[in-house]
Amino acid sequence: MITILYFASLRENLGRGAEQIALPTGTCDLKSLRALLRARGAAWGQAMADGSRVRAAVNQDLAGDDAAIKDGDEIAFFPPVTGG
Amino acid sequence: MITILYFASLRENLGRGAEQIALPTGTCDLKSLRALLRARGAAWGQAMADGSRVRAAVNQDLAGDDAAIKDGDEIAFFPPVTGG
Amino acid sequence: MPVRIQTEDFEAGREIANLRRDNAAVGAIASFIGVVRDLNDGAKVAGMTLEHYPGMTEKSIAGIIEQAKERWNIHDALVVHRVGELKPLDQIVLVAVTGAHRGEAFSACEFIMDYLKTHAPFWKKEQTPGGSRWVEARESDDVAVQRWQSKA
Amino acid sequence: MPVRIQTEDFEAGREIANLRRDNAAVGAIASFIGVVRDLNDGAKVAGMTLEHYPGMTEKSIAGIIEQAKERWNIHDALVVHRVGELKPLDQIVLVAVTGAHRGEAFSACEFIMDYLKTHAPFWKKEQTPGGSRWVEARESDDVAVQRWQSKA
Repeated sequence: MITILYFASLRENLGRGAEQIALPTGTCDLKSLRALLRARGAAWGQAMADGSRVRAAVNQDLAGDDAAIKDGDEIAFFPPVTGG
Repeated sequence: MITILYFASLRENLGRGAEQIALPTGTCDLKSLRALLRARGAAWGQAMADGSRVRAAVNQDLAGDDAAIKDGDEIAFFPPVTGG
Repeated sequence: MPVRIQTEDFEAGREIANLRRDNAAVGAIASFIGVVRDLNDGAKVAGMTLEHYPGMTEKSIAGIIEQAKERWNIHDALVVHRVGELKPLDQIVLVAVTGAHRGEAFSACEFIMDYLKTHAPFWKKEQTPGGSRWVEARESDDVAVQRWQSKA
Repeated sequence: MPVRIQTEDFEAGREIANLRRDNAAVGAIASFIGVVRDLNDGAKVAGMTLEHYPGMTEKSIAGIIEQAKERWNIHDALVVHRVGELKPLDQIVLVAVTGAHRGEAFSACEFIMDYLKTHAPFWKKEQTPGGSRWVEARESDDVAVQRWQSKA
């Protein structure tokens, strides 16, 4: 199982702040996780599109498409940050 | 009459913080005032030497050698500033 | 602890005094306070909600402070950032940096603020007369942070 | 009054709060505090005396603030500078600048400090184990101020 968190506008658009899913293959990378979520259709398709501005973090570090994901990881998706 | 003020190490070296003098010619410039004071000799010679790092202000504005001086003006001499 | 995320307000004077307390090697303290304005992108702002990613936010800012310490000769740095409901005039963030000399304290303080704006996971949602809206990231913030990447 | 020369200490938090009070157009406050260190140019410093040129000091700093306001889009600026007897850990100077955005507030604050260091008539005399000495002006301060002259 991995934990996925969603923040800010993404949380609102997707209607959830967190979920746990089982990785179909045990391990994968961020790109394939995005594809998995995109396949849910509707709001997911747009949010997880390859060209979207959505950022991702793996275990609380910013991560790119090729970041590896394994069982037990905490993945987060969120829009560009606007604090300060 | 003009008022001349001396600050910091200059005040200590010259043994005075202020004086009033009459301009011999009514008006002059900073360069000739320096020459007048330099002629007093001893500490004055060094403090008012042409190459000295002593700064000057005329009526509370930093001023160069060619600044005009007239009766009633407030002239100040002081070392490079070290506040803040 | 150099990073605090909290809903409560802060007192900049007290935070700065604590940061430098009893360290007579500190000659310079540069600091920055960010405040909620009542106008943003042309709309009146009645208030805002600040959301963050607990855990990652603290880790991210601690990492930014570490980078600043590697880059400049500074003594210490503090970041206090508020989350939750805020209204115009409320303080949002404090960044304070102590050091021996002012140039390095200023640079480190601005660096931390520029990276916080672009890398620390916070999101603002503004309440305006036209309804609530998520604040868009600014290109000017990306430009500000890129300055530091082109310098040695 | 944006310039105060005083023997008394100041509270940075209160000064900053007063400077921005009730102005909801202020989004950024950059500030700087200079502090007496116990070591300078290799000698232990037990205390110092700060002398100034009453009248010219205020006029000079007010002129520096005006230059900063012409150069950057800032709302307001405050300089509080102490004179008289000071000891290590004592605050010397506060510069605070308010504006809509942080970049301009940071630049104006550092500009004011750099010009104050090189143009405002203050002189420091330090008490060290070897006796009293007038502090020498630093070349690094001249370099710092020249940066601003080469920028557009």
